Amino acid sequence: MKDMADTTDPIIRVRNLSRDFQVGGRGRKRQTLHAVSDASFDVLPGETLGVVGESGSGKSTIGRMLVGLLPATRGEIELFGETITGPSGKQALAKVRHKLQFVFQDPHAAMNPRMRISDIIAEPIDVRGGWTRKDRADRVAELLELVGLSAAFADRFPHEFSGGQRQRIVIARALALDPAFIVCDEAVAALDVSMQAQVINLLMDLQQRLGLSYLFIAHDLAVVRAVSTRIAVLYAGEIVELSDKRSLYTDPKHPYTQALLAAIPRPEVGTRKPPIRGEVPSLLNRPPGCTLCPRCPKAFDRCRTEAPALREVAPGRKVACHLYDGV
Amino acid sequence: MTDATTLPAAAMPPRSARRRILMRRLWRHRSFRVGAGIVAVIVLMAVAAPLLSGGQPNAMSLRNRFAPPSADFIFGADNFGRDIFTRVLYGARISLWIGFASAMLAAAGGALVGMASAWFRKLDGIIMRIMDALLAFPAILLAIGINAALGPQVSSVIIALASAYVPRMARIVRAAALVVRELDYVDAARVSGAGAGRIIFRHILPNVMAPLLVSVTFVFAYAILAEAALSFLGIGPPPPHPSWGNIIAEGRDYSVEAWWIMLFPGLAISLAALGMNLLGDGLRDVLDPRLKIEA
Amino acid sequence: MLQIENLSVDFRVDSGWISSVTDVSFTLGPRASLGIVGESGSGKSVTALSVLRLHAARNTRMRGRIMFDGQDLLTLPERRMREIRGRDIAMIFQDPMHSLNPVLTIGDQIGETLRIHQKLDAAAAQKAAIGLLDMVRIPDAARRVTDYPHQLSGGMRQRVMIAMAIACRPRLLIADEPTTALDVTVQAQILDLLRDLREEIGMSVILISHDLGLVAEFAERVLVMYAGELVEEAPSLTMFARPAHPYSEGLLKAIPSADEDVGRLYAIPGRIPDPGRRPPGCNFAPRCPLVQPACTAAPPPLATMEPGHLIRCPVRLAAMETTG
Amino acid sequence: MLKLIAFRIAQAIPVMLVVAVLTFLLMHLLPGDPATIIAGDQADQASIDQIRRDLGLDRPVPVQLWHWIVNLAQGDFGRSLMLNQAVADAVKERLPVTLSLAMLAFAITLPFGIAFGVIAAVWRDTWVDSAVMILALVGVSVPNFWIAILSVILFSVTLGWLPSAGYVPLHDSFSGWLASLIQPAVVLALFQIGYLARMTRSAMLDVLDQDYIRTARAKGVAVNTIIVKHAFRNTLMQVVTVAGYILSLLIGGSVVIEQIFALPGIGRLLVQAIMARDYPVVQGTMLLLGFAFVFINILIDLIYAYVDPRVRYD
Amino acid sequence: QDPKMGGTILYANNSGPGQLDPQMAASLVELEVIAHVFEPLISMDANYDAKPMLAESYEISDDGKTFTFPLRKGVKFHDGQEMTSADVKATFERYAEVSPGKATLADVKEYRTPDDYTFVIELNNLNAVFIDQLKTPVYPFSIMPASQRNKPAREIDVVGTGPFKLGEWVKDSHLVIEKNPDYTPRDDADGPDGYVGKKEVYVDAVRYNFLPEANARVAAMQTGEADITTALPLDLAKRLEGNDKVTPVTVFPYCQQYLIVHSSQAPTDNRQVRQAIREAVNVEDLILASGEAARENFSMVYPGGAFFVGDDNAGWYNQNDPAKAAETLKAAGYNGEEIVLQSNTNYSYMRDSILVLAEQLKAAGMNVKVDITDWTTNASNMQSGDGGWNVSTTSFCSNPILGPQQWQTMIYNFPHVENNKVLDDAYAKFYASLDLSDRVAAWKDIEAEVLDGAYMIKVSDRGSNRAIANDLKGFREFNINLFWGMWLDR
Ligand SMILES: Nc1ncnc2c1ncn2[C@@H]1O[C@H](COP(=O)(O)OP(=O)(O)OP(=O)(O)O)[C@@H](O)[C@H]1O
Ligand SMILES: Nc1ncnc2c1ncn2[C@@H]1O[C@H](COP(=O)(O)OP(=O)(O)OP(=O)(O)O)[C@@H](O)[C@H]1O
Ligand SMILES: [Mg+2]
Ligand SMILES: [Mg+2]
Repeated sequence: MKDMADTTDPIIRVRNLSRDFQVGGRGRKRQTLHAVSDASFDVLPGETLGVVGESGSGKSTIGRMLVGLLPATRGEIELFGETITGPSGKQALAKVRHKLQFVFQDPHAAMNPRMRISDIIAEPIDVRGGWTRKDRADRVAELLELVGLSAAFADRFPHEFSGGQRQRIVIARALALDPAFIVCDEAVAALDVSMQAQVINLLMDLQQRLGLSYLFIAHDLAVVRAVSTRIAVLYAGEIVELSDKRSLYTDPKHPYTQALLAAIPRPEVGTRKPPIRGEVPSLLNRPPGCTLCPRCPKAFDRCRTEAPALREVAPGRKVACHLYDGV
Repeated sequence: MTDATTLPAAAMPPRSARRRILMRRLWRHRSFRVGAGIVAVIVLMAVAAPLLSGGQPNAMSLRNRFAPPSADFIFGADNFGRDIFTRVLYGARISLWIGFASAMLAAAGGALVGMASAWFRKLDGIIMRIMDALLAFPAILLAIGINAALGPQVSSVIIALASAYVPRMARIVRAAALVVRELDYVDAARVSGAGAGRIIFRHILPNVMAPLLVSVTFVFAYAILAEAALSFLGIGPPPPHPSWGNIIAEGRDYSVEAWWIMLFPGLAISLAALGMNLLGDGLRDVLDPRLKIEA
Repeated sequence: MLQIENLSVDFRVDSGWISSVTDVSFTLGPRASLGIVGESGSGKSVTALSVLRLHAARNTRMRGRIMFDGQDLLTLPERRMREIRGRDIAMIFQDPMHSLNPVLTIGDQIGETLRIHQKLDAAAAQKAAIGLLDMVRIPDAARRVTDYPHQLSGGMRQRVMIAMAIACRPRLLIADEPTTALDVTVQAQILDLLRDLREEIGMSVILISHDLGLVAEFAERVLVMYAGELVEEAPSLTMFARPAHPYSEGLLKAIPSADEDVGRLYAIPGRIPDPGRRPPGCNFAPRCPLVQPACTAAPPPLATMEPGHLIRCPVRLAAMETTG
Repeated sequence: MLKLIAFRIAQAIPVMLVVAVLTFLLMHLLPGDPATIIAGDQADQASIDQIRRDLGLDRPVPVQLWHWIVNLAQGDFGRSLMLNQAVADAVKERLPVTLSLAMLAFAITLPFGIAFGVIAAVWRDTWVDSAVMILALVGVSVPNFWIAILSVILFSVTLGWLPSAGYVPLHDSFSGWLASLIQPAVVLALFQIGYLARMTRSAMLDVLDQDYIRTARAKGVAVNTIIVKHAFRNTLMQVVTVAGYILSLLIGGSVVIEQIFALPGIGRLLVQAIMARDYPVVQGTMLLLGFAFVFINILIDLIYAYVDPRVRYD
Repeated sequence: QDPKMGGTILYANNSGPGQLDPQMAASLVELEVIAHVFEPLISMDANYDAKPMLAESYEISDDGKTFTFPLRKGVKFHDGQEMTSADVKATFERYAEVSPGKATLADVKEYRTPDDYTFVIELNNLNAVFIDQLKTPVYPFSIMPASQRNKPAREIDVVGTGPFKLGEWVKDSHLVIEKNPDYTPRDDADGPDGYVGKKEVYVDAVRYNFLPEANARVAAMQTGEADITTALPLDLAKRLEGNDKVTPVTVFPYCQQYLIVHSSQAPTDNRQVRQAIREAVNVEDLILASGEAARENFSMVYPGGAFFVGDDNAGWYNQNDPAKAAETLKAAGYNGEEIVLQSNTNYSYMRDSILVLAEQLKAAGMNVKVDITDWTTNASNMQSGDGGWNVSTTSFCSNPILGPQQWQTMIYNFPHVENNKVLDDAYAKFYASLDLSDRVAAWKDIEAEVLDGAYMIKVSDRGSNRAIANDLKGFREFNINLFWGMWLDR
């Protein structure tokens, strides 16, 4: 798996992607919120890129931009060789749309409560058009089987299912047109561990069978470890570390990554290390230097004045931290 | 897959049962029941008017001018000696039709405009300003204008009333649609490549149905009343059409001496409005998934 | 301090009444910490809400007793109940997105508890609110206190909920998934805060969570719920070291590990039964690896396996007895 | 804020122009000739033609339209055909009447409508709810001119408490003003109260089911505080919307009420002008109403931002 | 009983004037105010005969072409200026330019003002009825100051010589006329006499309140908010019966109601079809349904008038014979063509008459369509002949009083008479003869032709229902309410 990263062309190439929001108003002056700044990464065929980071660090924003739900402010997204940002982005997006899918955090909210399961699952098919009724019905049945649900459920409505089942229905919809890339935004956060395991297993099975790629967004580092090939750590809208899974967990480089891993609660162990203090800086007024600097135990002078760039510190590992400049 | 679930099929109600459940929810709802009952009776009376009354609604007998309610004239007679009972019965046909048709037209127009302006944000400003302007058009001017263009007839009144209510419905639908458009399943549809038409009709419309339906029942009641007001100003359905509004408007000079002329159609209007509003309340509650309905 | 005896909660649905929580009993002393875990939909939140009697009265039926300070909360008049809420017992709700009033500033919402129960004036309440926001590690508290909920990130909202709940330093805090929206670093800080309060004011905490790691770390005792019933109760260490009920076992087995790479994750096969149609015998029987004919005949009782360790599984109990 | 208002008004101007043109065309589409009305039925055709010439009605409609717009651009709304008065003056004279009536009716509608709606929602599905809602329904389901006629017979003729008709300007006497308006205002309000009450109830029901109400209960907040502070505040969006409609309806003037109570208001002016084909007055009044409605809607949107911090404008 | 001075009469009127230029005034509400504020040279007495008002007297030359009016001296306009012949001349000159009634002056050769107090009109041709034309209450020849000479139509300053002057006027709300303290009544009469006579004003003012709703007017009378009201539907007026503070009265003559039959619109361009309609009419029912106080009268003039020709023309009235109508229809070759009855919603008596008529015509086998529009459309259609109508209805108020010369426009105009030799000849005869009996004979032919040819079908003489507070004294029955000579006994 790891070797593939070197030999295969990425299906997704993201360069210097940024997204600003205009906030404020009501007497106060408008302000620009930098939700995502200068993110660059690739996704290879058949891999899962895990995305972790503090709440509000821009994970969902990146995911939404990747499938065209949100236009980028700056930067470039290339999907399957088509650049979907910029002036001709719309047409480009239309060409590759059927290869993209998005699994929302809350499966209940992501299904129209007034549509039958069959219609929900077949929505991408219906949009595409050109299917006979029988083909469509067969495909729906096939998809239901694929996610481990009985084809007899096709006529029911979303509210008649449990959380785990709903999550699987949303995944079935995402698979309807054999996409090559799926963004999973907190797809398992609300489930208990057993149900969570069911869904994760399903995703991994599908990846193996169909060669899918995922962008997997989650808070739970254990879950991320279970599904990801590589992991990007986000902090205040910036990618601070990008690494393959094993190295990241065994040898976290960036101080924030280290703090995250140290803070994982474990049922077996009784204690965890004291967490780093302080709060994420406001995305409105960025300090001039490294964004983590006020909270970083290892910060030094340079951190306060100069923002570190994301650079390769080892094969397949990138970190944005002045500590590793010499390496 | 080890975890493929197989549960007894009975665990989840099949489609027809769902409809039955909905009907039962409706039926259990007290005000829906009462409202539906009232409306049903009025509709029945309108349909069965020829059976319930032998007379013709416009048949005059000036001998019986202002005959008070009696065995011959259950609701009394008007200044032409026309039987108010017969007129009210036949009037139900016109008034209910006016209420129904203008409510439906207003709903359709309002839904289209409201959803379009919620979805196409660029058009929103201009569409809503046009709606503001349309609000400024008094139903009266529309009624007169449309009367002039199409000739004085019931359908002119309907079109006038419908156009007067479109902007209001549009605002209600727009408000609801603005909420729906931000929901995840709309984004999900967009990811699936759905275009504006599909999103509007497949996703937004069904989910703004609840406020729309409730408003429709409001408009229904309003339209009947508005028809009466138009008749009062002499621009309702052309006489001798026995619409309820016309009967009342024609009886207003005799409001004290021959109170029955106004009273009975007035009661009919009140009853129909009451029925529709109760029905609307019921629909509102039943479409509210949080509500459990007491038996 | 808190003693729940045979609590059952039924809800009205279209087809009649469904039972959501059946026959739950447990006790909680001062300065105690109790974790509740279990499958999604197993009745954890419902149990918690029952303590404060926050269910919609018309659609809910509660039986049993909830004794707090010697009085039964289920029969207390609403006025007396109101005095207890927020002052003696406070709750952190599961869903911070929807549990804050969107049109009131967070300072107002936090300060309100103090104004009601400690009769503070507006200015004092505001000051206290700032202090509380500081306590839950919201930076720049003095400025943020006038923010509205929508101006905060999900994690911050969750912390506002926490600040609100601890405002009056209640003797019992019910925390329903208090940290789902928080990343692990902030989560750890919040746990520290709750621990401090326990020490300081003797506050008892009921912690409801899917995050078993969190529960293990924080709670002294753990309850496991399945399909509306308590299936196991044990001290935290016992529970995570040697769970006795097959459901608890499955649950622990399903926890993904952050420390090693595994292939496939374990998941308990099958699905939680519908609340309307529970199996005649043990609720877990259809999914249980140890199932025996007796299990499907009659509902098993909750029995003491060893002091302080109760399970609802006759099979395991029997096995225990024979081996022990 | 000012920029927003200016923008909205600027946005409204072309629309109003379209309205004006449509009104113009609609009016000229109507059969019936103002000249015959002015001349009276004893006049011969020659005199009617002369009047038509004098008033410029003999010119082709597009030319008339053009002249009207050119004058409008110079702030001249034209002269009434019937009233022998500048349109601007005619409108100015009647505006206080309609405004007085509208404001009074609104001032009655608002507290009652809201109170009824809130009460019904809080006591949902009890007899209180039914009683209040049926009361509210009476207002929505009885033709208001009928109520007006009966009310006059009761309060003016039988009891002699209130004048039966006519308008007393505010600057003449406050009590006279109030006495002349209270009856029509209440009759008007009766209808609107029902509407507002039902919408308020519906909105309150939605809010009372929300999780944050449970949060407030968990804090030990008293029921009344919950209703007013936590629940009602959240319905304000919808209540303001409905109140806005009501206000715009009232400003439009209730022709029927103005006629029965002989109030020289905008509504009556408009209807009379329509009936008499007094084109300039109809057009001028429509423009005024149009702007009033745009203004009210701007106001509503601004209030939105005030009552609901989530509302933003970009 | 001696009149008491002072007080304000509250008059609940159904609508208010739009303007007060006498030369443009045709509607009753305008004329009612104008009659108090302005005065003409010649006007009508209580019997509707011509009498001098601002003229001291008048003199007609033997050739019937020159009319000399010595003017009263010391008559002051409300602005304080004395009225002179220059004002009179200016008034007439303006009238000839702006008034819809200017046809009356079409034949004027010249106006002369030999001195300040003499005014002379010279015509080109003999006109025996010129004085009768000058007394017209519609578009009255009210004298205005010369300063108004060039004011455009309807835009004059309301300054007259009348016993009242215009006070506060709020359109659509109310209008006040105040006593003119400088007014000098004519002293050659004992008291008020129609529009003329000795006009003494006892009250300080009269306030016209405009209450469009008849219900509101009745209520105002009941509550004492009005001392006098008018235009009450008959059935509503009954509500005031038995009230000890108010007396309802019905004033005759007031107006005459006719069915107007369009004679150049198929199928009523067929004389026999029109006659069939006439034969089918049941007047009693029409009257009953109209809800108006009305008397049956076959004639186009009031009984007792100079032109009332007796029963000779009575045969076409109230025939009420559907069977005969059906026969006539057959003879006419009527084949079920649609007959459109048009009326309006503004005047309920018109609408109700047409609704009853529709039933009567149906009973006679006609294919009837009722078309109810608003008054403006209805009136314009009657005037222009457009709108596809066959039968409509309206009332004539001044024409029956004033005589054949004033009837002429209406007789030709509304039924849209084309090429009727009988009428043309008769009218030629009417103007050509100086002899009254010739003129009466000519009128008899005219009336016969109109009624027989069913251009117009007489319905009734309508009365006017009014109500007067019992403490309002001095009320005189007249076709409009005149407030001089009235006082409040309080
Ligand atoms: N529509 C928007 N308008 C304004 N700000 C926004 C909008 N959407 C997101 N943001 C802001 O952008 C930042 C990143 O948001 P995003 O949803 O991507 O965070 P996240 O990493 O997914 O957080 P979480 O873990 O809580 O889901 C946040 O500060 C958020 O407040
Ligand atoms: N108001 C209600 N009406 C009807 N059923 C309800 C209501 N509230 C909860 N339930 C049902 O009661 C059961 C227990 O719900 P509860 O919220 O306690 O689950 P939970 O254990 O907290 O789950 P989660 O981990 O997902 O929060 C569920 O089946 C739920 O559907
Ligand atoms: Mg997110
Ligand atoms: Mg829960």
